[in-house]
Amino acid sequence: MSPTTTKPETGSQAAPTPSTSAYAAIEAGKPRMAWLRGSLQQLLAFASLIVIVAVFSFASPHFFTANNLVSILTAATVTGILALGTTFVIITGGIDLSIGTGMVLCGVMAGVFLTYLGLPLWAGVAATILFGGVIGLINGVNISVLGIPPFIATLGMMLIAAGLSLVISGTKPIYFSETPEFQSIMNLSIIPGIRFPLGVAIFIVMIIIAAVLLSRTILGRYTFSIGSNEAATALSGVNVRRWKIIIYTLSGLFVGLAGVLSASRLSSAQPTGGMGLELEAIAAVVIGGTSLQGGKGSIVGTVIGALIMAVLTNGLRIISVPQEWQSVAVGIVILVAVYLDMLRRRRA
Amino acid sequence: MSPTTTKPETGSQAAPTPSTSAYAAIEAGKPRMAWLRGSLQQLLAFASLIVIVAVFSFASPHFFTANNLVSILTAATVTGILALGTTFVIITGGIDLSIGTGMVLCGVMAGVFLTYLGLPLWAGVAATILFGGVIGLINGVNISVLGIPPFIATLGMMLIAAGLSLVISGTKPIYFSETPEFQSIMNLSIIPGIRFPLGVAIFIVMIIIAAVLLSRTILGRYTFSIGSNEAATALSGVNVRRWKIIIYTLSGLFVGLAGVLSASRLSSAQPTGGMGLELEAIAAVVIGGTSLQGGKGSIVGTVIGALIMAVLTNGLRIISVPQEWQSVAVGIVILVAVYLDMLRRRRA
Amino acid sequence: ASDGGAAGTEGGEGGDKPYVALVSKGFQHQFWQAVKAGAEQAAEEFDVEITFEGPDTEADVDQQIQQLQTALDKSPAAIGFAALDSQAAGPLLQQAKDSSIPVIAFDSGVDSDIPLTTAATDNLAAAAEAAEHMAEAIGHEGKVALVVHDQTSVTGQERRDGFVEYMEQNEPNIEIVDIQYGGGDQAKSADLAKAIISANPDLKGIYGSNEGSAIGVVQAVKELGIDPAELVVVGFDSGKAQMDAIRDGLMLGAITQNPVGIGYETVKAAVEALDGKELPETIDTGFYWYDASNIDDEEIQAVLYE
Amino acid sequence: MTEQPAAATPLLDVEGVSKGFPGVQALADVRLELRHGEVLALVGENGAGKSTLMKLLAGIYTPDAGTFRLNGEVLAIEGPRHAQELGISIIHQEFNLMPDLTVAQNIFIGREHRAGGLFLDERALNRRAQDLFDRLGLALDPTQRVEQLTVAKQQMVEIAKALSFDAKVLIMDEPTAALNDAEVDVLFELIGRFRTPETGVIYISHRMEELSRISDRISVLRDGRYVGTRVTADTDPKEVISLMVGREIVGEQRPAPSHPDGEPVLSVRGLSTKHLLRDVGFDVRAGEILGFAGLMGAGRTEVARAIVGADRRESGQILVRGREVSISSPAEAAKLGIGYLSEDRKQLGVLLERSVRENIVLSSLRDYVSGLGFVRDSRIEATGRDYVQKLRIKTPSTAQLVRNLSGGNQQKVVIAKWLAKDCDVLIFDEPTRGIDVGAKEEIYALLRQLADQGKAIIMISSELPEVLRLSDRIAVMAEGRLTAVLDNAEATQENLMDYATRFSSEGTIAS
Ligand SMILES: Nc1ncnc2c1ncn2[C@@H]1O[C@H](COP(=O)(O)OP(=O)(O)OP(=O)(O)O)[C@@H](O)[C@H]1O
Ligand SMILES: Nc1ncnc2c1ncn2[C@@H]1O[C@H](COP(=O)(O)OP(=O)(O)OP(=O)(O)O)[C@@H](O)[C@H]1O
Ligand SMILES: [Mg+2]
Ligand SMILES: [Mg+2]
Repeated sequence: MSPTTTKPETGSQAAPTPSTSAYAAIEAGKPRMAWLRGSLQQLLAFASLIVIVAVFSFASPHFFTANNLVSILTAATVTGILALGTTFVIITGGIDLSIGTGMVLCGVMAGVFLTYLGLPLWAGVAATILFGGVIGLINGVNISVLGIPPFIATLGMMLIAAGLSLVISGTKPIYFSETPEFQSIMNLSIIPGIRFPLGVAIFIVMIIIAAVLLSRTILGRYTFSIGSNEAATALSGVNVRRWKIIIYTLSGLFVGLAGVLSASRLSSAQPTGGMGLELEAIAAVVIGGTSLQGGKGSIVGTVIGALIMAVLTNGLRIISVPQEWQSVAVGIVILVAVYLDMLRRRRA
Repeated sequence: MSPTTTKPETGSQAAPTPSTSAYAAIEAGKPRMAWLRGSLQQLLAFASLIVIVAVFSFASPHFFTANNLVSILTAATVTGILALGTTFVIITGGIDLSIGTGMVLCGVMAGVFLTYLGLPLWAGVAATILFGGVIGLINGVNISVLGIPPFIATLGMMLIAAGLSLVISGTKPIYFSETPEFQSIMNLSIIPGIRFPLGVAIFIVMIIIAAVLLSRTILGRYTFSIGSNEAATALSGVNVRRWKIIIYTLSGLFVGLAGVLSASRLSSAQPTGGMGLELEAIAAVVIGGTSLQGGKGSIVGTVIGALIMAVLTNGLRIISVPQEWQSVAVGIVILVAVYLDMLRRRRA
Repeated sequence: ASDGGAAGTEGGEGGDKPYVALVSKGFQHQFWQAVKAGAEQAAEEFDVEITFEGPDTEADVDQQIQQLQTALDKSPAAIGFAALDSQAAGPLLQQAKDSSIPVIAFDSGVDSDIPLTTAATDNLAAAAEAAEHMAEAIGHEGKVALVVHDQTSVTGQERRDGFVEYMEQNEPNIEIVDIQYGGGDQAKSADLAKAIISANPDLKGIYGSNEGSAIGVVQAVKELGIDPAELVVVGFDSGKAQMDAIRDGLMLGAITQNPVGIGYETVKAAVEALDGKELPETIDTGFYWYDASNIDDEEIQAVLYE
Repeated sequence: MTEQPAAATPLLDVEGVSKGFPGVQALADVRLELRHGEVLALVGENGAGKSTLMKLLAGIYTPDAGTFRLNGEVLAIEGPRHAQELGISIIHQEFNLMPDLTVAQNIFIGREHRAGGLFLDERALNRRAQDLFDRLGLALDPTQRVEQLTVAKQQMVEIAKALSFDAKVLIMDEPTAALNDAEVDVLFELIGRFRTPETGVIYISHRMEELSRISDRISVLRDGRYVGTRVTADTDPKEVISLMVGREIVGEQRPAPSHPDGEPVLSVRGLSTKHLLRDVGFDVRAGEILGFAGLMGAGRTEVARAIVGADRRESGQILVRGREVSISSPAEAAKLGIGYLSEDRKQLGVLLERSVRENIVLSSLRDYVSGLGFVRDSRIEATGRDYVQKLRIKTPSTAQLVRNLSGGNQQKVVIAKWLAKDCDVLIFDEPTRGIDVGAKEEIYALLRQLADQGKAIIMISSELPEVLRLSDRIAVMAEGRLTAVLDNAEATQENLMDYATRFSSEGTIAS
């Protein structure tokens, strides 16, 4: 990271040595503008995304169409929402491996609330999101009060959630037969003409909420402080323990929402899967420039990261790259995009 | 981790402060004994393992039998070897997500070397292990020279390896028809009477090699030093860049060996799978007390972590816990085991 | 050699009933749950104890081998096994033979002479039948694509190849434009079906090779708002979503196997083997094409599962 | 080795050196001359460029312009290792230690003993370290892990490491900031022994009284420029200070003990901790500054941490305005109006990767939140700018990352953080660590002003003159016990030292 360092030895992130000055130079100045400027910088990282989009558009006439772009956004929605919540966790220096199977469990709970218990739509949806919050709360308590390292605490939760999904559902999908409108949460077309699904609109709203939370509220400030130096933050009189619980709970709420949307999309709560989704979401966060060491990151970056992943997957399919080559291509593009982004920052 | 810290706020890993005094009390003393004492302390963590074994032995007469214990060791071998290599990487503060699919790719390459190219057994095995080293080398260069964060660099490699396995194998398993003795690498029974496979013996040898490397060689010293403070290590004139490449390469060699053993065990190179294995291996490392923040860890711990995972999986199957409950149980036991271990250290 | 546990009445699970361990290719999916249900039904009928286990994904050969190993360590009276890779299981099957534990293969053949019999669906023929119905529905010409659940498993390959070979041999005017693999995950299959449809606006039909793939394709058609008359979807297996899609006209029809029958026949064969009866080489459990016209027939309803 | 250079050739010659960072010209056309066998003191205000210059010499930065000569030969310093090979050894202002390694492993990192290729000979390494400590007269345990050492001991490790090189030029960047008088004596003796006709020492410090004891000449930097050099014997602190700051600083002498009978705001009764503290009890009254003196490891920091709940108390009561309170975390302490400024700036003080203003408002962030939970950035900026001016924090803007500030300016940021929060009781642990003379006076004035506003202040300091200068009353600790609480009037350096060594059977550092 540390861009202008002249020492040859300290390549990577872990080097807390002098001079992250380029960043500083950009950041310096009136505080009112800081957010905008931060975003602009991210918009430069946007460059990778633009290039990828341009290449695919050139390669296939079917890529850059309204319908296909909406398909990409739809594909990005669920992972993207998971990634938004987990951005907060990662900025504190933590990690959340339970988001994938946690989401599946939330989907199952949506089925329980709406189909088995027959709650009205709004109540079932709210209960599901809150249930996600409870998963996050438990993670937060395990990490913050019991002191279990985040990786282990959320790994345990990942396994527990995976199992409970099967147990609660009886290893069968639950259908939303009582509330057929449930599926419109994700699928309802909200713009006449093109099929712009409500779920994508919800994703966009969540992006805005997450961005505001992270950059303009006390929660966001403490998120960065804790990730920057947890011990110093605690000694400054911040109730780090409580804030960490809040942050994991917040991530859990996003998981709950993702569970609602994915179940809504499939009109059913599928009790399996979810494993591996956490890596996808974390990858989106990290590709977006958020550091796993904590203290650095942004929502804009996460969104770009999620889009890069979704565009790559879609585009490679559109141009019919044989599937066994697709993951090779995704791997290489991720490496190159991140490398170029680092070069740019270093030069800036 | 900082085990004995009494500061409440800085529960988790981030607090590299004074007053880890109890720990100090245990560790202080003659250097000759340090290794033994470190191990003893780990052997206390062994307690969790013993308890788990005791519970299963009580629950089923089929658990504590020579054959089943060997089965457990066999099941632990491949993940365990991956975990050994990745322990080094994690102690430097890095991570290696490519070990799972990398291992699969190495298995496929074993098929290519032995079946397609018809190399003699020893040469094919050596070539496969070296191929693993090359994967690690590429990771190391990406991280150390290009400065790509370890998570991204190895995530990219994970995808690339997954794709290449399919491409190279033509999406079909490769069988070792030219070298039927290949399967004895893992399966050969070396103790008459019980089925004690050669693979397990190889695992034990690798444990010893890894332990010596980590605790008694300059490589191990720099591994800890880099993880403890990369910038200061570089300032002290250590060629951090080179050592990081070496450490990732080492991890790659372990991946290569794991690839040989898993292909040998299955008498075939399976081109799919491997995804998720990296989490298992990392979990073993972290359950064993190695911190993802770097600087702290041990091989004994990793072995115990791997055994805890293997015993749990096997024991739950032996006592016929319904499969959907198995992952719930594993999740809970991991949480409890790590929590108790932390309590113990805090009290000690 | 393993400690005791020779064939006969000694159950590994403590009780007096014979214990039959079933190791399948999965356990989470509806299909496997139906197999399990059939096995349990037979267990009750023939008064044996069973366990049913399978790996988390059908790519996880290693996990299956471990489950088979554990099953063997429990000294069962008989084993039912659906191999992900026959050769990979070779040494363990040999071990079972050495311990005189009879092995019954199910779902797909085990490429070995150890299993006494195989209870399975002929996937190649089943996929060919799906292709035949597809060809008819699109008027024997145009582009079609496949969304397959798995690239490397025998079932995945057979259901792909059966379809492809039928088209190649019998339908010169039908072009297969794309084959993609979605791992049987519905959302992923939906996303990739959408990409296929976007890339081939004149596509006439898509075939989904298992429940998750087929429902994913239906989901894609729904999300893209395509007129079902213009894009023919055929599927495989059953499940409520697929049955609903057929009733709603979003899907032309699907092939269903007889999973309950597979499970039932496997346990039954195991019991017969324990009783020393002669077994046929294969037990074909059959498959059926169902669509809006026959979905409510009694014969079909018997093999469908929700 | 080349021929002994002519007497006129300096050991180290720095000429026309410039170095800029974005927004800051840290050094402009600086010159410096270190002669054979001398100790050259380098002084200047916080942010004057001292550390930057030394980092250039250590090969950490490359200069924008200028030349370095060692014994007349032009140096092209390629990196830290190269600098060491050239004979330049440096003790950085901020520690560069590996907390998870042992003392011996830290000192010889990169120079390990190997028994046959790859294998380490840990025993030889420890023996070598022990030899070094014996030679230097330091009481360090080679096998102890560095993370268990106090700040002062970590400093001694850095010193031992620097001296373990066969260096010609030894650079010490504020080595005494974390040391008390006894330890400083040990250090000076070491410097005395290091100094030979072939070697030289560059010594950076803000403690004026040290300069006359140790240095031969004093060079002064101001705002990144070279101001001049004086022979120590021919100058006095007053002149040096005026060269440094370009104006005169008048520090008043001892305070008139003020508010002797304010009500006790914080009372501590029978405080003990598992490892060290035994039955510590005292009161701090509104309007007073209670100084804490003691040797390293006496337990002053531990008292403070135990009060605010950063460490667990074994027994004891804390009373705020006479009412017993239960404090189990610094957050609860802060809620009760008790703030603690820690002595370990880098680990426990600043958020290095965050901006100056964010650090300043960290403790008081709740005051900058609107009803809806939104943070008011314009008010944060105003506060940040206010303290940057008040404490003269040298930074291009309040958005600068704290990492890019000089050590002393980072310390000012930490102080500002607690000044910005309205606390009734403030516990300052080594608040002036690394702060220049001028700024010290300003901080003293601020502390006094806070006391005058009715706050109760505890000030832990290893500098006896500072304790004497500022405190209304002085508590002295030794080996975890309170040995005396003296009125300022009855306190002298001598009797403070006397109480501080009450129990001590052995010196902590010197052996
Ligand atoms: N992590 C630790 N492990 C072991 N002992 C410790 C630890 N931290 C502090 N100590 C010991 O506790 C005692 C009290 O240290 P403390 O920092 O409170 O002293 P102090 O009076 O503030 O001195 P100074 O700050 O000058 O070192 C010392 O003897 C120190 O060695
Ligand atoms: N990496 C950097 N990026 C930006 N500015 C820097 C950087 N390093 C130092 N500076 C600035 O250069 C100036 C000189 O800093 P330096 O650390 O040399 O001061 P100093 O004289 O050592 O001060 P102190 O007495 O406080 O240690 C300061 O204004 C500091 O903010
Ligand atoms: Mg400095
Ligand atoms: Mg102290």
